[in-house]
Amino acid sequence: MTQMPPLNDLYREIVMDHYRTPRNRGELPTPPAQRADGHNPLCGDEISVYVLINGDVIEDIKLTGHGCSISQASSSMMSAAVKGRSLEQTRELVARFKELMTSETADSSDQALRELGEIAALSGVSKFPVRIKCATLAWNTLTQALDDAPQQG
Amino acid sequence: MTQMPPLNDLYREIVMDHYRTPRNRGELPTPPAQRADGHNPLCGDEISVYVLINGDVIEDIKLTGHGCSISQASSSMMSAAVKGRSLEQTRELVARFKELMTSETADSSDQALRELGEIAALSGVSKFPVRIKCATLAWNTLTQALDDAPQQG
Amino acid sequence: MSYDVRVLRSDFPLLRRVVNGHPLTYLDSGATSLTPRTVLEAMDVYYSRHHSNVHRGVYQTAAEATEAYEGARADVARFIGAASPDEVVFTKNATESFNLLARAWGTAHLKEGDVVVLSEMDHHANLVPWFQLRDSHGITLRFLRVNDEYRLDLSNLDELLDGARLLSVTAMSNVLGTVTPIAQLAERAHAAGALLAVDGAQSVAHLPTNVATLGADFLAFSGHKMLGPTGIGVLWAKSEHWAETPPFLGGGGMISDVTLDGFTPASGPARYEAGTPPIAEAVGLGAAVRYLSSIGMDAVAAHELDLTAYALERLAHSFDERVRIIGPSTTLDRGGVISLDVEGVHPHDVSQVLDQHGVCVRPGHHCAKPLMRRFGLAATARASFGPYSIPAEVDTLVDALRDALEMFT
Amino acid sequence: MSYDVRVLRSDFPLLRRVVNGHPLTYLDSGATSLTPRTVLEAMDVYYSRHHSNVHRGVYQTAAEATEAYEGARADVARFIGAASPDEVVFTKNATESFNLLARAWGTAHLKEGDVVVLSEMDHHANLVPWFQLRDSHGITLRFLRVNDEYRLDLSNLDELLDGARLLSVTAMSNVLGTVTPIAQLAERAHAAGALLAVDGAQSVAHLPTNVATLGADFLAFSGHKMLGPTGIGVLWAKSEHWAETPPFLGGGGMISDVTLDGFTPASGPARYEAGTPPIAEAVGLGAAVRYLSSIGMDAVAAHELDLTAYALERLAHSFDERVRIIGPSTTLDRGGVISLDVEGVHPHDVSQVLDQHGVCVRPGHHCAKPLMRRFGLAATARASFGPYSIPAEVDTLVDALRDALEMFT
Ligand SMILES: Cc1ncc(COP(=O)(O)O)c(C=O)c1O
Ligand SMILES: Cc1ncc(COP(=O)(O)O)c(C=O)c1O
Repeated sequence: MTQMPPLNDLYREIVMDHYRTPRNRGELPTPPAQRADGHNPLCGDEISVYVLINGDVIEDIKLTGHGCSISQASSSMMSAAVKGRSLEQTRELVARFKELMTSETADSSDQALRELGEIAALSGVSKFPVRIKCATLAWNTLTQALDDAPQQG
Repeated sequence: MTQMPPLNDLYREIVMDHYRTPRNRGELPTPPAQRADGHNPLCGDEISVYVLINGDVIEDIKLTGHGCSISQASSSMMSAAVKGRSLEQTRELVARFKELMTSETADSSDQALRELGEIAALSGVSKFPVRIKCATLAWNTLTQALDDAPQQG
Repeated sequence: MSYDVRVLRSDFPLLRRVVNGHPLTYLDSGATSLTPRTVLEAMDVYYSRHHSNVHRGVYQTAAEATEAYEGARADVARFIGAASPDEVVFTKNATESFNLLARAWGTAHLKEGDVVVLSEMDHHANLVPWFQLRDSHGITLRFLRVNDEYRLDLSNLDELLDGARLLSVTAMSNVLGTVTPIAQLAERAHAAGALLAVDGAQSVAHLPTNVATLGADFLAFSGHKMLGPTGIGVLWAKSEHWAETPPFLGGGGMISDVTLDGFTPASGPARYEAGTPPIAEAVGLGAAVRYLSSIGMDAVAAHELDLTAYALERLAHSFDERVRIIGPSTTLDRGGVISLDVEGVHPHDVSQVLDQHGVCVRPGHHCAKPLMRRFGLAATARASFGPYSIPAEVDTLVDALRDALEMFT
Repeated sequence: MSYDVRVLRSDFPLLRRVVNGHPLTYLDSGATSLTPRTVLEAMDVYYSRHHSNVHRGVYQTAAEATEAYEGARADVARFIGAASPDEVVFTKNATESFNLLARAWGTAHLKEGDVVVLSEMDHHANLVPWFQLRDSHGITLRFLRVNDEYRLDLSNLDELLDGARLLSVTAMSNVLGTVTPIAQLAERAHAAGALLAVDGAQSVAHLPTNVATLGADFLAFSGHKMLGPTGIGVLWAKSEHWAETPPFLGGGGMISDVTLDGFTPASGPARYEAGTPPIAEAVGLGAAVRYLSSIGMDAVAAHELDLTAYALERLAHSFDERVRIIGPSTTLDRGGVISLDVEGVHPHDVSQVLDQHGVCVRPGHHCAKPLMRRFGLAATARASFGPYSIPAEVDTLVDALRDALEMFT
């Protein structure tokens, strides 16, 4: 069993910024928005994601809930990243983010990290296995919202 | 944890004799006899005791069932000892026998052993704790029969 | 009535562990306690010299294993002042003990509409089995509330107990540290015709326990919280209640006879101990209670009381109100479990930063979600003590908390 | 595909034990197996360096404990060829596994009159829970009988399976040594629309097991019979069956949410693992299956087969028919469990005399009373082998049996 890496890997500057100043807090009227709720039974973190889908684009996204710095920062960064993206691009981003989390030896080439943008700052979480669930909660809840949303014509 | 004593303590000559040639095997008609059944769930030994009580005397006793040498010998010796005894004397004998079994430091003075007669040959059982239940089965079943018997006038 | 904690600490191998460059500061005894060498050795000797299956063996090691297993039962009985070892039933943990109580005693004695009173302060182990019984058998549940002083609100106790069959409540909250008035609850429950079940998972590990005077009818606790191994728990009940409790789990060892038509249960503790029991774990628990008795539970309680006083004092005065204690602020009727709400820092992050200092505190709801909701919290960071805890560890905690506050400001 | 058993024996500390002046001849592995050093060390290292409660901790040792516990689940999953570690649920023993199956899966899927087929050969662990379910929920039980060749009588299998929902049967008899035709039973059960549950308590410890090809839907087994510690068992089920199985025991860890109105269960194995799990025991079981894998279960099975052949041969020819083997007389579809009926000597006495020679055999009904009745016996004296057993121990057994016969003639 290895020693844990230093905390700076976890609490990067930009992560702390999103935690202190979360983006896209609030609710959206449902419908037309789609809401999904997620929670982490182990720690009690809770999140609600509201997505407003227009055609195949996420036109708006809002979040409520509470949780630790990692879950809050991750959800804030997620919301900033997917707003305005196409559904397909969003699902790709979710997949890429989960790869980043689940494997310490994940593809962290410049190319992959560049596509993730500032979200790449969360890469340190993968070295703290118990915190991975904190980071992925918002993303799983987003996926849930997209799955639940009525197909648009 | 101490080493077990030699087997001769357990399988005394007279014990083996009662095992090989059990006394008072058989059944008695009920009523007038009282029957009680005992069994040792751990090893499957089973015994039925039939006692015919006349006034306050055990006029006759018979046994059926199967079990190991110790349980068979003990029941045979028990039947021989109580036949013809008064109920009170019998209950005293049961108590004395149980004392003999339950404590390695039991009163095994000459006096006490003499009252037990040949039953005293079972004293070695107390050094083999797992076999104590084998030795007491018949005695407990006898007590059961006496308890169940209708009070006589 | 005191002991040299420095000497005692040398009995616990995990205290020699270094984590993230710091000696381990273990403040999570409320979740599970550290295990002294003597317990590990007892289990090792058991496996290395005596291991056999119990009860059905005649040969030497089988007799020894049975003696060790039943000896542990006698040790535990003595430790809690039980009238007889037969009153002590071994389970796998306190949680199974409550399931045994709810399903075996409960289904035999409670019918639709019968009332069981629980408390908002209780651990899920003493809530979920009763919800399950409600869902399957239609019993009615009522709840004692918790007041703003972090105590059970007894103002409506008589009302709650009216017509109740059982009151089941914790003796010490694993979140607040609150020690509940069991003697008083016993008296009032019995006066109302109800029995009293007590969750001793926290209390038995930290306070002297004597069931002869406790007033309870049932007591559940876990080995791993009282210096013993994982994999073993206890349900104690008065003989008269066991006599009226049918079996729970079915299998070998708990029967008197089995045919293709059905089975007859055994009597005694075996009735509730289906299958090969946690033999080595019982041996370990026996060693643990002997170890605790050799220190003396009075001394353990006094030691932890002093430490709790010191911690409450330091935590109250070191952070300009930025660290809030969720629980009684004095040691009156209180044990060494201290839940913290750290301003602006989520418990997960508190624990993460503290870990960097080698300090172990547990973030989360501590399996007491109704209680967390009561205080509007999703989680706390909880520090909790054991007989081996020392003031220097409280100092390390305070320093580490300061670091967390700085980092997140 | 073989190993040096002399070397292997040095891994088992109990084999150095001397009893009544003789080196221990341990022939009771069917009741519980001896424990190798590596298992004891794994548990000791766990307690000495990593012990913490699992799942809810953020700090270093809590993360390590969780990793160790979940790592053990993965080890066990690999050992039995499970599709995923999530299919492996830890219980306290095989008996609890069957209770979980009967009560959780059973109450959810079986209603009054639904048929479960068991066998006369089965252990109480796979009988009593179903009797309990019959008594509480009115299911109907049918039984496969055992023929004079000590095999399951399959002549009326289709009849028995007609309309049945589940067939639950042992893979290896702990009395007769008989290995049952699980592949065939699986096929016929499934053809009849029934699921198949397998009691692997004996088989998993002695034969290679691969649930991917076994054909079973459920498999129950115990750690202590496969070189692991006491206090842990396993219920394996296909994911699709777990998905339709409600919780069993209620408490902490198995919930997703709890309010004063009720609870929502968690998903995954946690759903069935209420309370603090047997953490050290899982670690020990993980070490045990890694040890067994390093020898190779094919090699273990081959070794025990040779030994069984030797024992059957010696026992058949040494006593002029005065020692009868209750079980198949050849190694065909047979494991290393040998029940003996010794003319004129009760099994208790056999075991007692053998103990004088340091030989451990178990007298009794072996928790299979219906099977004993089938053969008109109250008890047998049972010798059973493990990977560490050797021919010289068979010779000691034969000599000791000769002594018993002499003594009682
Ligand atoms: C065939 C069989 N099934 C089930 C069991 C029960 O195992 P445990 O006592 O570990 O629950 C045993 C062992 O006693 C067994 O031999
Ligand atoms: C108050 C209380 N009750 C019950 C339990 C359950 O104990 P276990 O998890 O050992 O079953 C705990 C520990 O988690 C506890 O703190």
